[in-house]
Amino acid sequence: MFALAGMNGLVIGAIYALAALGVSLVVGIMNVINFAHGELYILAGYFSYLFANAFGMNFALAMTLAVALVFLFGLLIEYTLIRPTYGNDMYSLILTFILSIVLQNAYLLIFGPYPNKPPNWVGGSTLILGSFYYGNQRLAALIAGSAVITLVFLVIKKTWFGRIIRATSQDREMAELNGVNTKRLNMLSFGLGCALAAAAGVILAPIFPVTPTAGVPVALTAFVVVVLGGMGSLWGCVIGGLIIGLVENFGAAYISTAYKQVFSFIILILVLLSRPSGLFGRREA
Amino acid sequence: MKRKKSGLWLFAVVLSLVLAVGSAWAQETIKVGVVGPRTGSAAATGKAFEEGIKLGTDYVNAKGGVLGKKLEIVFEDTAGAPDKAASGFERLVTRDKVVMVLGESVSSSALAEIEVADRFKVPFIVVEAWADPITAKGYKYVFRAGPCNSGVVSETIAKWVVAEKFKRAFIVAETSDWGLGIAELSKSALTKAGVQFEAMTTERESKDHYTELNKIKAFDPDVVLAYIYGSGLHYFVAQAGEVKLTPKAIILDGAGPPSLWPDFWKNVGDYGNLECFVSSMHEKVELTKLATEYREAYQKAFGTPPTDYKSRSIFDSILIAADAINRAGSTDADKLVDALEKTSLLVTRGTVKFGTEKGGTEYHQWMPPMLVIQWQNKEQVVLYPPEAATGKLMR
Amino acid sequence: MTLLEGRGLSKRFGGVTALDQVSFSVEEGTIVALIGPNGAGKTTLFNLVAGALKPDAGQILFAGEEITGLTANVTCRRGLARTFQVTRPFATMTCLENVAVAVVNSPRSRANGTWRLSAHECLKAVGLGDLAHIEARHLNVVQKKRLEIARALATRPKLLMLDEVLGGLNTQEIGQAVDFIRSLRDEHHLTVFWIEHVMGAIMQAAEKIIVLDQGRRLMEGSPEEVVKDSRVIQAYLGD
Amino acid sequence: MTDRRFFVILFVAVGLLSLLPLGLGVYHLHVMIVSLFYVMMASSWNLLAGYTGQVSFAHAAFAGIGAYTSGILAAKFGLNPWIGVFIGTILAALIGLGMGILCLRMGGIYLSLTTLGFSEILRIVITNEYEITRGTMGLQVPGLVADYSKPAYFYIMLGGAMLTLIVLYKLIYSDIGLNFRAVQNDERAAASLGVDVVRMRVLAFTVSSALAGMAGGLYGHYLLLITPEIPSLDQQFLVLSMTVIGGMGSFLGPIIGAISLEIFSEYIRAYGEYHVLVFGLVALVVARFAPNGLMGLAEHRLRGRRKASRTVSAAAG
Repeated sequence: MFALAGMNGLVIGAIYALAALGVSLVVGIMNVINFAHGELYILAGYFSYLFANAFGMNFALAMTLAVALVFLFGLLIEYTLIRPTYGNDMYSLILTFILSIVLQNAYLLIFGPYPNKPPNWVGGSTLILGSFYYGNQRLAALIAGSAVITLVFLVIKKTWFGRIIRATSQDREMAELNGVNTKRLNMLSFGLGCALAAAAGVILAPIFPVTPTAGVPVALTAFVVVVLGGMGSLWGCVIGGLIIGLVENFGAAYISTAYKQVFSFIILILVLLSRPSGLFGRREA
Repeated sequence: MKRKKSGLWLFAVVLSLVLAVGSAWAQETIKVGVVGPRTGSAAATGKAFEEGIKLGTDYVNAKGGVLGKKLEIVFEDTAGAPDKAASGFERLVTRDKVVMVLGESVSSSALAEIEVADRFKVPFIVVEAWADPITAKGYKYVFRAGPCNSGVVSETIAKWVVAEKFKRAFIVAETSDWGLGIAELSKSALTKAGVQFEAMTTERESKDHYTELNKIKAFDPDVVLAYIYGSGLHYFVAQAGEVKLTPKAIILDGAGPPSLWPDFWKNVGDYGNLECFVSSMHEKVELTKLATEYREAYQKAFGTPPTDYKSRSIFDSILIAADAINRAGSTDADKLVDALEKTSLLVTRGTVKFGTEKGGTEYHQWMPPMLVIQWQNKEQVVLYPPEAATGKLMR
Repeated sequence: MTLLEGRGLSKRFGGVTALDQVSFSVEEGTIVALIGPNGAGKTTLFNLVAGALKPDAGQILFAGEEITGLTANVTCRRGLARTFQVTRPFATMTCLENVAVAVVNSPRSRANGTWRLSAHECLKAVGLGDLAHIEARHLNVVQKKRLEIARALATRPKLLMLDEVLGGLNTQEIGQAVDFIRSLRDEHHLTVFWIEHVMGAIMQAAEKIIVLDQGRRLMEGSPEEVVKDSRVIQAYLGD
Repeated sequence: MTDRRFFVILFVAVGLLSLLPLGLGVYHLHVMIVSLFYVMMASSWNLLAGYTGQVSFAHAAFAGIGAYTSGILAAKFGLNPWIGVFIGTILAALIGLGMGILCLRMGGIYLSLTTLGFSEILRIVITNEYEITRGTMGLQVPGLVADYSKPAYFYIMLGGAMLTLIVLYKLIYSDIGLNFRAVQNDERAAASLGVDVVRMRVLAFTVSSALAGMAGGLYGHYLLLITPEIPSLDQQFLVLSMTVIGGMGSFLGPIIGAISLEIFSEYIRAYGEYHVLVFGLVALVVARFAPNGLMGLAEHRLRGRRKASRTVSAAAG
């Protein structure tokens, strides 16, 4: 049971980290919390389902296309909803909250209440450490999730685009003075944030099929991870995601399955009481 | 400045309300309400209801309607939530002025609705909500033309477990009136039958069952009685396969429809093979001519054969309602109750007769026969009862 | 007597040192100016004193008591009022309400009568008496600066900290403003601590000038001493 | 602006409304009762979002605390529901106070996320402790009046709404209300003028939580059935939309928003499953293009000419 909880914690934690990275990126650069993050995660799941099952595309192609489309949708959301309210972070929160409810109901209308599941990439399961069987799809998700996270880190640390992102999230005014087109950067990073939600969505959809409201707990956990790790800290997301994933699964295994989400909230509150800016947050906002 | 206009605003609101009041149209149809979840996690049942409603009204109106008028069904979405169910039921009665209400598939919602039915004195035929207290409470206006938990357990599930000679069973139940109720009944039935068992509860919306499944696997059961409604069951079955709980153990879906929903196979993959479920409908086990007619009508209307048996259940209830209204010769609630109590009507699932003895689940209850069916290479094979069986359990 | 004193104040933002070991003093009843090129750390110093930021090192004393690290609302109640370089009016509130916020929270002005009257007086004092019922967002930049001063005065401060209040004024208006600030000192016995870029005004009004450059205190002295100092000239003109 | 005018208008409005049971049928009276619940919820949420700039997602959760406290006490321990509602209100206030102290120091987004987390925890606890709360199955509770009667409940809810509005009015049009608005406009400037920003927020949060608790308690005993729907995010969505559409930060906005949207949503219910979608889209459009809601639009039209002349004089001065 111990090894299983650890394994589950890793897989789920990696996906949480991925979903949280998108939130964190947007918070760091724009100081905007996208409440509809979970609905974009679900949207990507629907797209990959649609392309793979209805149009018969190869699953990898379907996933890439799904992420790209959600990226574009993210740009659209930024342009129509976020940009006009820029600077009023409360108002963008309200707008994206309403958006999330609208999307949930739109999905219900378009895709119906049934869970929709894109095809598995691999079938069967593997005996881990001689003690339990673990679904191969979950192992694949762990690998894919880690790969995307690594890619994000490479982009942020190594590329020119990443440098601009880091500079802007450090000091917005300074970046503006140095000629960064923050309008375009906002749009791009919002889209990227959505694309990361989408990446998490397409990776997890074969394991947990998508339903119209399935994005809510994902978004909630992503927010918890972001606050836990420290607003805008990318390492915080990874560590926070893994912590939450492990805490939830060990809690479920040894204390109570039903309360597993509560454990992560409790951890969050404890951390905030002792370190209000999160594990990796900068003290001075 | 703002408050200066407030009087004006409020006056306008009051006025618009008063205008809205005078909206009682002359009745050219007789309205019967149907409640069921059209949104939420059990929304698929609402869809099945809508199909059954279409066929049911067409059938009744083709045979002359009710009291010389056309029968009109007003559907109210209850979203699988008791509060929406209660307010939706009330809306049917107070706004739409329906003479009778049918439907519901969620026990907790039905338990809220029967209170409203009792308060407003409106006959209510529960169709697919199984919790015993719905009829056991002994409300005069409440009937049930469908399975009840105790009936399903004692007549079907427990007998099947014994017949298949299962030695160890595991009961997993969602925390709802249906799930908790049927789990308790299963426990006492299994105790009586001398079958070893353990039990746990789970959340209907839960998606990750790995931990629970490994706990179940540690018990090494022959059969898992899964009382989980909705897509939660799909996750449960798929993950049971991944952790290799199945195929050594057999899963019984204690509700039925989730194993028949269009996306079942997509969600569970090959792990759905050999899964068993409870149902009241099978192509080869049609007890009446009407059942065959229903299947043909359904095929004609929707282009596919019926899968979710709950569409047929609501169809039956519409026939029962129309019959009662016609025999009562009036839409008076008390007369309708009298007529319902004297019902003896052949519907798709057999002849309906409601129990009239107060003091138990049997009161105002008609229990249709239920089947245990197994998916064998995507074919439905009836396992139980033996007289209807079309094959043997595969393991 | 020294009203405000800073001892070895330091503040870093990330890797950048905004203030480095700055000490200074403001004597009661004087007008002290704080000058320096852009980015010298003037506003940061104000923020530390007013409690908007916490210093990384050093002490701040006000009227003989340590106020280091106290929050802005507490320093305000102690008698320290400030304006902001970029004005921060309560946009959706009227001018009168803007000032009233200061009045109702001041432990000193509370006692003497109703706040409406007192708020009106402050508005009149800065020449906004006619605009009392206009929402602050409709004001122009100069009016907004006046409103900030009115608000600061309404707290009945001992020390008034002004952050570039003369920006956008013409020569004649600058003269009036300087007279007004002097009158505050002379008639209301206020001490003024003043960041300003308009050197002429400072030369007229200030008793003492503190010069900051790159987060360090370059020098302090009388206006005459400051203009003659080669280091100051260098700091402003560059090498 | 004077107190007298407010009370005159309030009592005239209440007087008019109290005639409604004479003319309305059972169904429309029900719609009015629900509207009054939303008036209480939206108005008290507006105190937070509209007057101090804090977006709490736990307002429905506090209504849930009120409803479940009172409901459990009445259903399990036979306590008089009126006392139950009172205890529920106090408990909501205390939890609001505790949460306020815990997270209001950290400011805007933290409050939003913590309240979101709180309402999720509450949902999980209510769902899992079904032996006490009956979870999603719903807890049947006794009513506030012995014989179920719509007019009686209408008057009770009217009284509750009146009490809520009086408390809010007294608070908003006082020195404290002035501070609230200052905090909402600009925290830093407010602090520089001596406003204790954290205390103001905690105060607003506590009062608004208490009012939500009371509304939830009364509503639960009207429905006679308490479910996790009362403290749900969907409920929160309704309250938020009503406030935004009516006009955040205006006293009348949430009242207009609550009543008109509840009536509106009853009418569009005819479109079945689309009604939440329609509701959401309307809210989205209004929130995006008319951030001050219906009240903002109305004011804009009514004040347009007057304001133009004033702005000119302002510029001249």
